[in-house]
Amino acid sequence: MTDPNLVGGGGADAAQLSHVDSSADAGPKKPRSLWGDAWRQLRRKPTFVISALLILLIVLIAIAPGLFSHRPAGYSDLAHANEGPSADAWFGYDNQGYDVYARTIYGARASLLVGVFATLLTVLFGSLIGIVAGYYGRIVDSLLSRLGDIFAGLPFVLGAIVILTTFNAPGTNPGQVTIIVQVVCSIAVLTWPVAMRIMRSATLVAKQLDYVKAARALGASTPRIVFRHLLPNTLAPVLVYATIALGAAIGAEATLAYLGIGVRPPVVSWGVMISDARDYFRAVPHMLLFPGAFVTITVLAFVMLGDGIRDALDPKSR
Amino acid sequence: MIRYVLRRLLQLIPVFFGTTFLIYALVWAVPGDPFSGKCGQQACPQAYIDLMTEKFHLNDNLFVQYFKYLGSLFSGDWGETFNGSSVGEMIATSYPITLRLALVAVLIEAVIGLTAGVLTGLRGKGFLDNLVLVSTTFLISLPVFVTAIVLQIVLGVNLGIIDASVSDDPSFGELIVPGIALGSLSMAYVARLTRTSIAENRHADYIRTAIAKGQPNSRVIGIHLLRNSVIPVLTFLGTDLGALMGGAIVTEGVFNINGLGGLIFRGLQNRESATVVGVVVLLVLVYLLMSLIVDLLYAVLDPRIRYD
Amino acid sequence: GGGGSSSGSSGEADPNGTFTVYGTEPQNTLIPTNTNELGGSKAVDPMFSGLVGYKGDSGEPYNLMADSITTTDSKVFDIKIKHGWKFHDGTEVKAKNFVDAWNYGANSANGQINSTFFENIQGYSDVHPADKGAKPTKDTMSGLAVKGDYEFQVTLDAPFSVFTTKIGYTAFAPLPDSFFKDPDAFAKHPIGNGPMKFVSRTPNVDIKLTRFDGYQGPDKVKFKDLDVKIYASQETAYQDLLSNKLDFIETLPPSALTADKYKTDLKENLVTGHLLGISTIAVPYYVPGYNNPDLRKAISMAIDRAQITKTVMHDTYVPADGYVSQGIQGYRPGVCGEFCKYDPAKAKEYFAKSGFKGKLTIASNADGGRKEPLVAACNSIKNTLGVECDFVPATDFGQWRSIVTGHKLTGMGRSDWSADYPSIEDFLNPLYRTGASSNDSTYSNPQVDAMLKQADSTADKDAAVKLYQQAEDLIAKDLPSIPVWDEKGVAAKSKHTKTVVLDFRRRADYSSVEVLKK
Amino acid sequence: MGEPILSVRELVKHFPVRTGVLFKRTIGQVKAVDGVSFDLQQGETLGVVGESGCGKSTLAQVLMRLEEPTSGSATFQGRDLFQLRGAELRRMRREIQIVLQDPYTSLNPRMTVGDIVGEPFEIHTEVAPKGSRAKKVRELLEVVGLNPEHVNRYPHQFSGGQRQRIGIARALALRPKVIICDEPVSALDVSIQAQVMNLLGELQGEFGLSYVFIAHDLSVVRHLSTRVAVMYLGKIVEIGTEDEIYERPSHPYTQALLSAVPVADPAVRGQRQVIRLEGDVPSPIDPPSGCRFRTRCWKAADICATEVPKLEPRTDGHLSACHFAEVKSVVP
Amino acid sequence: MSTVSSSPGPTAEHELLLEVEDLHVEFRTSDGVASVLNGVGYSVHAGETLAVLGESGSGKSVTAQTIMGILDTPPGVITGGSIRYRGEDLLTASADRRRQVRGAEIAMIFQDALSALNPVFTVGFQIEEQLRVRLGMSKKDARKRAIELLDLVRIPAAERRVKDYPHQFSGGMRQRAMIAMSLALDPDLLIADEPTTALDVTVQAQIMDLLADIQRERRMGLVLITHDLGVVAEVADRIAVMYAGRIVEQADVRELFSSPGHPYTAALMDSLPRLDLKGQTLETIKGLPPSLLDIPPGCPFHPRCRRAEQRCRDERPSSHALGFGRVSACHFAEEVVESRG
Ligand SMILES: Nc1ncnc2c1ncn2[C@@H]1O[C@H](COP(=O)(O)OP(=O)(O)OP(=O)(O)O)[C@@H](O)[C@H]1O
Ligand SMILES: Nc1ncnc2c1ncn2[C@@H]1O[C@H](COP(=O)(O)OP(=O)(O)OP(=O)(O)O)[C@@H](O)[C@H]1O
Ligand SMILES: [Mg+2]
Ligand SMILES: [Mg+2]
Repeated sequence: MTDPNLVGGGGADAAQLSHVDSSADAGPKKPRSLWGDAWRQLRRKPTFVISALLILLIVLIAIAPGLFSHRPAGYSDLAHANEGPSADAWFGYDNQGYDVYARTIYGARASLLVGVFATLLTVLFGSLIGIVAGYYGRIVDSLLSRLGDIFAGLPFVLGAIVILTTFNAPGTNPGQVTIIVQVVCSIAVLTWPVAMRIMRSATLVAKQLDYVKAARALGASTPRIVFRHLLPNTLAPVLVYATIALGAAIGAEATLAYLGIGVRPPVVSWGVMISDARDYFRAVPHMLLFPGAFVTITVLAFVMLGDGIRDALDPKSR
Repeated sequence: MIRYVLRRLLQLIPVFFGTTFLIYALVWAVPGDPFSGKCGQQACPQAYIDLMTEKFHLNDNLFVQYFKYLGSLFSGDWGETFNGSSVGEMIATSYPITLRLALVAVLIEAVIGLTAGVLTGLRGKGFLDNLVLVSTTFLISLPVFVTAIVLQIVLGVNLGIIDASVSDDPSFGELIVPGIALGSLSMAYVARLTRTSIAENRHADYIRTAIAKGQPNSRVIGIHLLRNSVIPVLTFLGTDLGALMGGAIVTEGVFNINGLGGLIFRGLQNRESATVVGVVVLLVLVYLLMSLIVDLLYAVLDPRIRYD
Repeated sequence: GGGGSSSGSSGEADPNGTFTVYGTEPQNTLIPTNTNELGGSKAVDPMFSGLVGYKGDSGEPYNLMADSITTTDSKVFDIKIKHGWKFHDGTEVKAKNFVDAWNYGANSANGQINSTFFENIQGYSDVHPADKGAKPTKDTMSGLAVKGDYEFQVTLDAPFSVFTTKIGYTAFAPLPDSFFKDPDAFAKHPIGNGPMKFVSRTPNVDIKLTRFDGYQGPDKVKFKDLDVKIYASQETAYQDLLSNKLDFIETLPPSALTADKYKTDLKENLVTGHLLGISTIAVPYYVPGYNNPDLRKAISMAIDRAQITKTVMHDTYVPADGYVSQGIQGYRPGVCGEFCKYDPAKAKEYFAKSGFKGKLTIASNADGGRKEPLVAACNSIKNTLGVECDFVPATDFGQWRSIVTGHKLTGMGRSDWSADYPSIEDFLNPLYRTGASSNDSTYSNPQVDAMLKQADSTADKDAAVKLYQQAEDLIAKDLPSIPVWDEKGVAAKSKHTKTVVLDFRRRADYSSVEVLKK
Repeated sequence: MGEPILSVRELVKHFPVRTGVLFKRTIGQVKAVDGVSFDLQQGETLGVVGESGCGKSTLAQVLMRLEEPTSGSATFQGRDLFQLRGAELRRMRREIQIVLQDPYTSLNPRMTVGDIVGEPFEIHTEVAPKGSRAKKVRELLEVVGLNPEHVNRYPHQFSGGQRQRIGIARALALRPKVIICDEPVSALDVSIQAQVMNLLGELQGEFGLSYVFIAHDLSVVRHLSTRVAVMYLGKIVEIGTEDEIYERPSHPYTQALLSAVPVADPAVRGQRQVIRLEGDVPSPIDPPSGCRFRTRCWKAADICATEVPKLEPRTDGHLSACHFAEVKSVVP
Repeated sequence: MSTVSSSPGPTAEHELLLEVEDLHVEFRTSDGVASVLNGVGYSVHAGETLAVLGESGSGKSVTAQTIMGILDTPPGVITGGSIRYRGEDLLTASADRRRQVRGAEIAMIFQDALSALNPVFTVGFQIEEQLRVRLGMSKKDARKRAIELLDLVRIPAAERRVKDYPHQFSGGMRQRAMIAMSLALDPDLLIADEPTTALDVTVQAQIMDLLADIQRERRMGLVLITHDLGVVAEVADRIAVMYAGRIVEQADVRELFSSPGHPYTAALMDSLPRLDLKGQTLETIKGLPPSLLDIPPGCPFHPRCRRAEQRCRDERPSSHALGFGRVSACHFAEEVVESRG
């Protein structure tokens, strides 16, 4: 029971401990970690379950839009243009006679890909740089921070035009995958500094704390300090940023589409639909309403998910 | 600390050169030549193109162009646009307007965002929290152009509270509605960041102490809790001023505000490096200053943070 | 010309009123020989009066500063100008002001954007050598000779019957002596001889003009101040117009058009006109597989023009049925014949015959409402032919034009044209002659070239028009580009404006404007 | 005795004192540790006692390389501690461990107790094979008197004393050669305290561990220590064996300290002879000239203000830094 | 106000300040419900010092927090009992009233000074804050008073150190700053949760003297939570011993030291190291503290008790008086007393 080398004053005999053990279900408790605990907690939270289910549904729509809509995204019938929702077209027709429902369903894929991956890239890259800058401080911090300032100062539209047009000579028509990858990368390249600064600030605060000292005293390597000690304690603001950035990325994608450098036909995305609707939504509100609602629901799901995770990662809030 | 500030100010110099060069190179790299769209459906006369090319040093290589630009910049000449307007003057008129707009936006998002964040962070789950959650999500998912146009139509056209466009030199009052439109996304960020931060800190021991001292709630929250929670929010707000200034294109367009966003956009369309570089340099300077201020504020807000 | 006007509002006109028009930032300096787009010409045109003016409603040319223009062979023109006309700085307008201005504009050393307008004048190649980088050998064109203070003679390289119409274009305006001393200073504060004079300009904000009281011409303005207010968004301008902060906007934003909202918004304040322009879709010969008449026909017949102009463009356009704008002298309906009629069955037939495999694309800049009709056209083609068709966007007009002029299209492309001066010639020469400046499809037909040349050099106007029509018929057979629609022109005025006419160049005809007392 | 395992010479650590909110000026130095020298032999315990704020924690942290020293040297097993970098430093940290003074902030709020105590094994993977770690963690918890069932709890769910034990368990995990204990038992109830002290003693007996044991409870220090160093305002004023310090203290401060120890017997309440130190506690920013204790010393004479008393053998042979060193027994 | 008290001694005629009765607190955690307090009850009179001893984790701090009304709820839940301050039930008092009581009438010194001090404000500010907000003092006066208070608790160079932040203080200095803070408003009752653990004995003696002076002058009641039996022996009037969330013994200080009335207390006494001799191995209490998630039936101490019998496993002993105001919760209290006495 006890390590023979560690004969402590507390070495209790089996009879005494039997009581303690009986308090547990059976045998010693399995050690859990923050993440394990978080997961256990999450599974029991209705908001988490609902948001996860929603996200699953949206992912399913993105993967297999054909299951949800019998019409292809490109279906158009000018004769019905601008007609409101009906049994025939649940979300109505837009000004091009497109079936808004079909397009919304087919638009999920590009939007989700752009939103999720742009956010992931931004946040991963930004956080990494931020945590490094904050932890090392001094010259590393200066270099990385100033680099961030330069990128942050770069107006999004300028950067995006340059990046996207350099990769696609004007007039060419790149493949769908290429363009989505490029859109994701340009968003990430141009927005990482915010994530970086948020992470950096959190790191600056967290690294002063005694438990970091304690970890150093144990001989923990820098990556360990950063990932095991700092990260869980600095994650919350970045997580919040990320869930919102997801929505912002979908919006940014709309801007790019509007500029003619983002995703383009025949690919549909919610961003494209919203940007198409910009001039018409007063007269044909359903053009904006439905893709907008899908974006809202998606973002809501991710925000709720993020909140749930944040709560779960805060042992004190349990 | 003075040394720190000085060092940071010194860092402005390489960043200035880095940025100007980067932007210069980027504008230079934007494909398409500046004169292809100048003559409608026709190609422009070669003589015109030649003259402009010479005047704007467009045939020199990138570095020569850049140094010529810097040279004139240091002699106080910001360059000219293709239509003969002085970039310096245009920036001088637009800059204060955009700055004003961005400040209004930051102020609005800070006030509303912080309030919403604090309230929801303290109360935790409940009606208010859900309300803020849903409304912020709306703000997040609606692109600025929609928010701006909706505000313009509803407040301007339908209710007649504001004018659809602002005057040439808009006052702070006129900029409130554009500011709301511009700051709406960031407001969502601020609200949620504050909420998280507050939720994170509200169980801290020192909060207990403050309560145990019998401090009124307003002080416990407004002073003890907020100061400890405000750092991530402040970080965001700090970077946001610059972002708002550069990102005001849509809002400025909708409310017909003669600001930097429009300047950049037109400069970009016409491939006028002078305009774009000029404006972006200013924006980067704003960023640098803001991040310096924010970094200094960190040290004020949290004395444990040391720079040396 | 089918220029319409509106004069719905009643009330007393205010001779000292201000007329505020929607504007965009001029792309070039405010010099007539350097102004070629709407944004700049809104301010430049009223400041200058050329030899010839165009009537606001019909676009018909009339002598403005010219007292008389006489020619026997359409090659040598004797021009007498009116006496006593003044520039805004008080100096009198003399013949040499025209000759100097034209020489300046043509000279390649001055790099004026409108220099090509002078290309028919004898000696143009001396002042503007065709070779890249070559310096002009002379300062003046030999074809221009001052005959006295109020008379000069113009000799062209070859007969050109349309010349008397063409000189109504802004580029042919006279310039005062002060201009030549310091063109840069002039550009900042232009001095003209037109009905309005320059007051001030704030970049990106506004350009202000005021009535020139010493003006002699018939096209005097009936208000005092002109304020060209610069907007970044038509939408906002339109909102301002509805709340009477703006008096005139020459186009309506998409949001106003949707569901015909503008009709209820504007009622009697709607101004319609007829623009001299035409929209076609270029089908470049250089794109592999496109040099195929059957494919062209198939595509053309697959586009449901009537449907699209009605639903997508809300009746602000009408289907095109030929290569010249409706309303120009020499226009004939149905030149394009059955090829410009929607006929799915035939379209399919031709398409099958063409043997085209692959995907069709239509490229264009996506801004400014260009995208929607083309997407609709693409859909129409797709639905009819069952072939894939995608719209390919470009970021902006400049980028778009560089694709087209660089012959880098990989599919069809938008090719819109609006006339600089009201003549059938201006719809054919720049577009369909081999190597012409806007020949986006790279169309080349020696017969057409010959026919156009013959028409150009025919002295008799009516005979010339006949020949141009024959050229158009030849073009229509080849279908080098597909005519799609023709813009009617709908504009809006505020209720403070009593009358206003939309001219063929999409501008308010200022002489027609009457503003109401506020 | 053989070669000392840890040898510290003239160690100095000053903290700059700054004023101003934004533009901070350095207006002085907190002389937290100001020339401390001592040797620690293998298998011995050096108790460190002294006034609060006299630099004990700072000393500990400098020795752990958690703060960089201002000057001075320290050798551990013949190697210069302050020159170690990277992997070497990491290895050194296997051998020297610390129990931090503050049990609240030194535990990561987002790690379970199991993770905290198990972390040393994950850092120094060679110590314990993966499979055995969970078991080791449970044993460690038991050893410090914590319920092993609590491995999955988070620090905030523990009471102060329980947290301190987590810190001790963590330091014990690697079985280092030297443990620097910064008040490891101050928040423990006496029975747990006894447990921990027994444990420390047993480990020492078995593995020849050495401790630097910082505490305020002089009974605890006596119980554990072989030698004791008494610090005052950044300096060691007296150092000797446990017996020498407790039975024959020669420095007035040591005497005052010992006399103030409360006795756990209400019957003798108020009957003890407590040496009350008069005068203001001097600040480490500008410590008094000469002998630092002179401002509160009843023996102070002129020489005390001018000459810094050396830490040298006086009276009965143990080192003391008082010009007027004199043995006086104060422990009843 | 009734001053009838069960406890004898010098405090009997003094006003009853605090009366905690049968307090129950649970923590609802993800592992289950931890019953942290299971019927705690003690009382404090004006001028009296009540020492609360007990195993670490036995609920001393939680009791204090509950009295102050700063228990984190959730996860904590007060499931029963009452807390009366001068006869007024605090648990049912309005939030406003409770706030008035806090700091000015009942103040608390927290166990952990570093985390209890706000890291981003200077020590001075945190002391002044109360003076300014609660007493409406001017900035300058408050600063002066703060320096006085820091001086009082023997912080060297107080006028300079007021401007320091908590992290710049040593452990003992922080603790003293906490003490200064709690004394700022001259409270009538002070709950001191291990106020001197980080202090050396000379300063400790001075601080205890200071508290004693204040007690004498202003008849302040003191609840002293500590592990230091030496301090208890020196300053306490009465002692309450806690184990597993309940008071197992309450007695006058002398009685308790001379003859503990509960086996746990007795074991505690035996574990004490002594200054005057260097023993080999210290006595400890065998076994582990009980899991609060699942407190053993019967007497919670029985698994570790030397004296345990079957009765102890089955039957929860109730507190019963042993005379002289002594109360013990052991079936065999009398025998325990006998065996030591
Ligand atoms: N938030 C919490 N969640 C679960 N259990 C808690 C929580 N806070 C405290 N506890 C438990 O409550 C019990 C009592 O804690 P308390 O802090 O009152 O102990 P204490 O008697 O003050 O001990 P010490 O002398 O060590 O400070 C402990 O067992 C602790 O583990
Ligand atoms: N980061 C710091 N900045 C400035 N001064 C500091 C810092 N850390 C410690 N000090 C000062 O150094 C001196 C010694 O502090 P240290 O923590 O070593 O004392 P200590 O002997 O451990 O006291 P205690 O027994 O009270 O914990 C104190 O005056 C303290 O204020
Ligand atoms: Mg210390
Ligand atoms: Mg406690």
